[in-house]
Amino acid sequence: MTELFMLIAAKYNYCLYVILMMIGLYAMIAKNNLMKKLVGMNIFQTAIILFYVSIGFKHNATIPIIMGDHGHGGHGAAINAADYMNPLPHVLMLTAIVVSVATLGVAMALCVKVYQRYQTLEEDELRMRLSEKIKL
Amino acid sequence: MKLLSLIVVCLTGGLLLYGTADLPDWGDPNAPASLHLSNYYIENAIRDTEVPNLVTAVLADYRSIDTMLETAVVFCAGLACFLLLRDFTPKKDHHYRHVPTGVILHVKNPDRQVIVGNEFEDMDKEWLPPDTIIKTVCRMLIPFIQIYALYVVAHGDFSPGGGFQGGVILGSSFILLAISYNLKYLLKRVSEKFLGILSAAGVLVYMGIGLAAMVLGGNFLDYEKYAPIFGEHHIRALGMLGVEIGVGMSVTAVMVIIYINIVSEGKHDEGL
Amino acid sequence: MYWSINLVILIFVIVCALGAIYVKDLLATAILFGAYSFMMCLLWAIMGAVDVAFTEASVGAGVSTVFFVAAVFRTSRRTKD
Amino acid sequence: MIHYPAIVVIAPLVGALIAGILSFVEERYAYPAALIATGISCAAAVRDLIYVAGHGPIAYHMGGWAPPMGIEYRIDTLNAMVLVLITAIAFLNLAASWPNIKQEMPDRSPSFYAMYLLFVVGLTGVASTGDLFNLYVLIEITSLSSYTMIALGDRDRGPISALNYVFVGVIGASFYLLGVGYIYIKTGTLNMAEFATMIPTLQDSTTILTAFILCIVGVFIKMALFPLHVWLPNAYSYAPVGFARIVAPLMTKVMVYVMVRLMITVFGLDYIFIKLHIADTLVWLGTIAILAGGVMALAQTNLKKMLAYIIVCEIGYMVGGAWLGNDLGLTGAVLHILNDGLMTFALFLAVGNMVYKLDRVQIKDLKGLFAKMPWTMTGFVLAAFSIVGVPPTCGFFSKWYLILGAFKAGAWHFAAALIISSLICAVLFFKVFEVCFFESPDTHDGHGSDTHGRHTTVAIQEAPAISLAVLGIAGISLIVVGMYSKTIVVRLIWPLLSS
Amino acid sequence: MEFIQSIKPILAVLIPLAVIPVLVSSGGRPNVREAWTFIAGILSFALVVSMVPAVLDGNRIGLTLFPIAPGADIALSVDALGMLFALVASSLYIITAMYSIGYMRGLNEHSQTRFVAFFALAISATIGAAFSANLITLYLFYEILSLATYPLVTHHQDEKSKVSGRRYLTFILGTSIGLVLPAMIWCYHATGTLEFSAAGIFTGQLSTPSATVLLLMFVFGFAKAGIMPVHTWLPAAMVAPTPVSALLHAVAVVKVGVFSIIRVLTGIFGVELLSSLGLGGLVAFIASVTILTSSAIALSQDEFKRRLAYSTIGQLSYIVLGAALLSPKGMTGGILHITMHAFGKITLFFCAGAIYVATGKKYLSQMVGIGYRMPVTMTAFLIGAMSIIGLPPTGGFISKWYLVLGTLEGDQAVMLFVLLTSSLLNAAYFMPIFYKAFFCTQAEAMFERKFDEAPVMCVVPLVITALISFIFFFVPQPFLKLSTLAVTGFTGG
Repeated sequence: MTELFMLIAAKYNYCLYVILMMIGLYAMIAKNNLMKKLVGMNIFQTAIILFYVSIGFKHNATIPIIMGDHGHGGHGAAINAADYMNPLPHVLMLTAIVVSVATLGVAMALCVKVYQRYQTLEEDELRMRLSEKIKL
Repeated sequence: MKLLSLIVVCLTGGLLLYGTADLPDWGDPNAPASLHLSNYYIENAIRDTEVPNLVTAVLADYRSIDTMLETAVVFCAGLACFLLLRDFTPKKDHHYRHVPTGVILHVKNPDRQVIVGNEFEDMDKEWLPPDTIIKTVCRMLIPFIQIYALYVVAHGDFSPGGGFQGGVILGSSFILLAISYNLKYLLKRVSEKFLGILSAAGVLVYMGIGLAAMVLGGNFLDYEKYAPIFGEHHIRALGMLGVEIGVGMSVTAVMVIIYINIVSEGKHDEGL
Repeated sequence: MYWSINLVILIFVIVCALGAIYVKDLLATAILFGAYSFMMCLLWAIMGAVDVAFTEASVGAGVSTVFFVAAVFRTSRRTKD
Repeated sequence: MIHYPAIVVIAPLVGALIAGILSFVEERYAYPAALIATGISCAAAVRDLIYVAGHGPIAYHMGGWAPPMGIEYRIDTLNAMVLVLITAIAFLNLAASWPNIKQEMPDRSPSFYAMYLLFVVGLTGVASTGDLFNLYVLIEITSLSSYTMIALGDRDRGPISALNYVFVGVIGASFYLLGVGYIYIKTGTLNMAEFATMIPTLQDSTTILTAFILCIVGVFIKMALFPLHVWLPNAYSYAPVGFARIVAPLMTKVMVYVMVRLMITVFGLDYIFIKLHIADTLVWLGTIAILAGGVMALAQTNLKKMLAYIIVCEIGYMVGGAWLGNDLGLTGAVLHILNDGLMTFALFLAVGNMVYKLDRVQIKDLKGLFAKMPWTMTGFVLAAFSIVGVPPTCGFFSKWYLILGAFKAGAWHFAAALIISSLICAVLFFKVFEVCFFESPDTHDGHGSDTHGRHTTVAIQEAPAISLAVLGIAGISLIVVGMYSKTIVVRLIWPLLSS
Repeated sequence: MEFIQSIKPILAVLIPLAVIPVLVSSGGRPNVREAWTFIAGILSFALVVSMVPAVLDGNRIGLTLFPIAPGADIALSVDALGMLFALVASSLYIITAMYSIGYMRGLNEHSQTRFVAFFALAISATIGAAFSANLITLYLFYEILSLATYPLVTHHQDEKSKVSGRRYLTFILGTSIGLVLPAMIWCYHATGTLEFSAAGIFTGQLSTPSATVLLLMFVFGFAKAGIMPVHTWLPAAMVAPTPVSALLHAVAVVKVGVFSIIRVLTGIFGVELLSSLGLGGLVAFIASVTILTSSAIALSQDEFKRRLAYSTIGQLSYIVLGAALLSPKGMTGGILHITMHAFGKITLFFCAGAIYVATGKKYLSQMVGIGYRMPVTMTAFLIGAMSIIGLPPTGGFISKWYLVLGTLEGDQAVMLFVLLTSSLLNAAYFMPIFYKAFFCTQAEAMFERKFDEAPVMCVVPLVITALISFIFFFVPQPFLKLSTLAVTGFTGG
């Protein structure tokens, strides 16, 4: 029991990310309104980003910008890797954020286009319209 | 449907939790993730690239092709919005407002148009004059925003920031202009053509730097090869600055393009 | 102490996410989503990912929200769910 | 120092940007620019293939940083082959689809070319990168451009099917990204080759297992394996012809390539087949996919839809073959990537020509097509035979290896499914041929003739010459590739598997 | 017995193929088109003939074209059996080409260009099948032949031909993909090779049940051989124009079927294996059932071509039976019967076609007293019928004779009984036609007694074939020599 608790205490925020992701995923799959789906999509992606960022986190380390005399010229005392956060996940997530916003833009353009054509963003109504179109 | 999706979601969540079971503890300095590559970066980035901001160093130098491709993604998004939404069909009927008096003309016949100048200004049907306070505040605010954006772009090597952040801020300053005045006012200053070319040119700058390095005998995006021209000192930092500027240009343009196309359904009228 | 703040903000984030999904007014959704992004950016700042936080602040909390508002302005504001 | 691996990816990107600029400046030069860009990239890919076949793999260090610090583009025989396929199809299709694009989107074709090239960039990059995260970015480029171009197709259905594709695609890509995250958190590297060296020590880690499952599921979603295929038929059949012709042959195949890459290079066959016991399940999945795809294809009345479901069926071939767990099955799967790409390309070229003339391809609209478009139909028939698996077309030979692999693995159900699907495809295509052959465009009752007097020669209305020429090239390549399949297998595929 | 590298075989295959574009391009000018057909036919026939001496000396001629998988190449090699079949096919192609001119123009059929083009394709595939060095090559040409024949069968493009075309495909393609392909891959999986060899490719890694299953898959898989119950495509395919029925459904296609079965029996399994497992009897039994049933059905057919079709089914099973007897004489007879039946049956089909062209009559009941109107045709018919029945002085007698000897050699009295009964049945369904044609009273005659033959281009070919099958009785060479050679090759003598 206790070690389970310890496990959760050590990993609690991984669990929370998972919860967040699942919220997003659920919205993406189950919501009826396309905008809501988009929001879900973004929540999902940000949750993943959160997961990555927390990979990069280290206890008692500072942000990955070299301080002091290393900063210029870079010929100072040797740098202790434990003092700085892991920069790689941050880099990856910069990319991921930009990708997600690009996706968001395209998806919204599509939403607007769909709305122009069918005057609704509710999936069930869209399905209805389409089936009508097929009949006539 | 809802039930099915719930099941799917629970399955995925369960899988993920199962995976977390043997993850290293949160923030553990000795997690493999924080040892292997990151240590190399932290310890050698300064020596390799002379850029204190590790993130920028990794982003724009070690993994520069990634960054180039994501800039391409951004460009792709802008192009997508243009392709999807832009429609060139002219408006049926025009509304003009006589500026001094505020009288509104409604011209039904598309080929009879009023010369838009100081006397008359073009406008849409649902149009309310922008609020003066907002106008003035934004007019005073926007230059500072833009200066700051440029700073963020330029100073990305030494402090948080870089092409994306700066570009987004710059772009949002234009968007703010479009909101506080109206879209036409923005498009008078930055034409769609300019934005389109800028968005492509940004990526092209990035690639140009890479290709030039290739021409100079190195691999793609190998900034070292510029040393003969610009000198050894801070050569990689210079290269990074160059690509950051490229990214900034592209991102700025694309943000504005996406906004104007979405908000006006590609008609480029007053919009929001 | 990192993790207490961290936890609090995480809870906030989750609340914002749920709100953004369950609110029936899309404009409110957009604003809640902006809040969500901002909380997220705070979280990352705490975790020392300053660049990511910066980007999220400008992209997520800033531009994305504007896009949402613009899209909502061009489409419908009400929704059934 | 050879730069071809970089040029293959960069040339289309430069072309895309230039076309993007030209679309605002001088529209009429956009098309030549695009054509030249794809041509260069194709030439570079061929050069790659020749070099790799001779000298072994190329590792190109982007930015001059050796992996794992930097990103390497690693070209071995497998992806050299895939790259040639991609770039050649991109080039040929661009040449062939010019009339269709002009016909479908007269006002915005230049920006369409830019988008098209971005798509090619994504595909070539996916096929050549050696870095797990870079792969994700490239997948996203591919997906974004394909969302856009699909939405440009059918005025009513295009945007909706594209939007569904967006949601599915994002889920797939995000799963893959998560998988990469799990890999990274466990190993601290993103380089495929280096990860492959670490995997033996991590055999029992649940995290790695999760990572594997996430990556594979993400790829499955992207490649539309049977239960996850729902997005594909609409997306492909409502896309504009100029794009459908490239996305249908390439998108799914490239994703299959990614799967094979994950299996061979990243996780390693030992881990997959010895440690994990999911191979049989996946072979069954492939079997089901084959049968389900075939059966659903039987139900279609629209030619494009029918072909889309045939693609679903073919995906089953490749997945099943790859997971048979013996060299023959894997050989068949890899060979089928190439062959199926060619076959589908030829099929969609022919369909595109039909659309150009008829603009509706409900099967009942195809009456008397043999008389009306003899050359197009010749190509169509050839490609159809290749799908059915009639020698000497290339479809037969990959099927040959697949069935051999199934025999060797004792997966009788898979072999049976392959045979049955060939029969189903035969039925499908001869259903179409009968309409085109027996029913003349003027008689609407569908009843054939009683007098020979009816057989008045119908005026030939063929597609533009360039499309026909490309169709001819594709058709010939079907036979040539079939005839040289042993060379391909021995020179290109087996070196890879043996290593 | 050495192996001669030569491109002659592939040339013989390619020439009819290469002429197709010319045919298509000269579609506007029929005479040029037919001229090209003749040139192609004569050329390939000459090539085949030019290889005869070498083969008679017991050599094999051939070359490997494309390696497609280890142990399975696309390769051609000419041996006695293949040579015999190729001779028959290519020689009859010329004659049929002549006949089809008369027939098609006589009825001014539509789209004759398509017709001749696919005809050339079909014959090229047939020669290729005859020269195949291994099973996969054989399968390749078999499939090409099946698909090339479809537009010929459904030439009229009406509802009837649509239906029969469907049946044709269902049986031919379905069996070849559904049975032959897996069987072939099974063989390859078990042995790693598909080359035909007299000793067979299986070296003891085949248990009796699996061997039986495999054999049945092959026998029923090559549905072109018309073994019951996969025979029904053949009567259906009779909707095709008569030249097609004549060359393809009396000679090329169906013979490719039996040819493939013989190849499998002798080249894949090998005579020793079959006799040691006692599987020859099984095949012989299946064949004999087919023989009797089909002959019985043929009695009840009123449409001329359908009766011929059922007779063909029976005769094909003769060949299979002969091969399945596994005794030298019997196999000789079976192989020889390929030739004899080919010439005899094609004569009969020509007659049917000639009658249709001249009078438009399809049904036997309408042909009473036709002998006086078309004496030449009916005389030829008599000779052909005798050859099929196996009466001297016609070639058919020789092959039947060897078959009978074979049954005696293997003292299988049952098979002997089958042979004799079916010969009686043959006589029973052919002779009345001839009888009604000539010996009928003025009253029941349906045609006035004036000489009015079909167009000369129709008549000449059938006269030629009739004469040939007459001559075979006296000079059965080189075919007899070829078949004995082939058999010695198989029995490893």
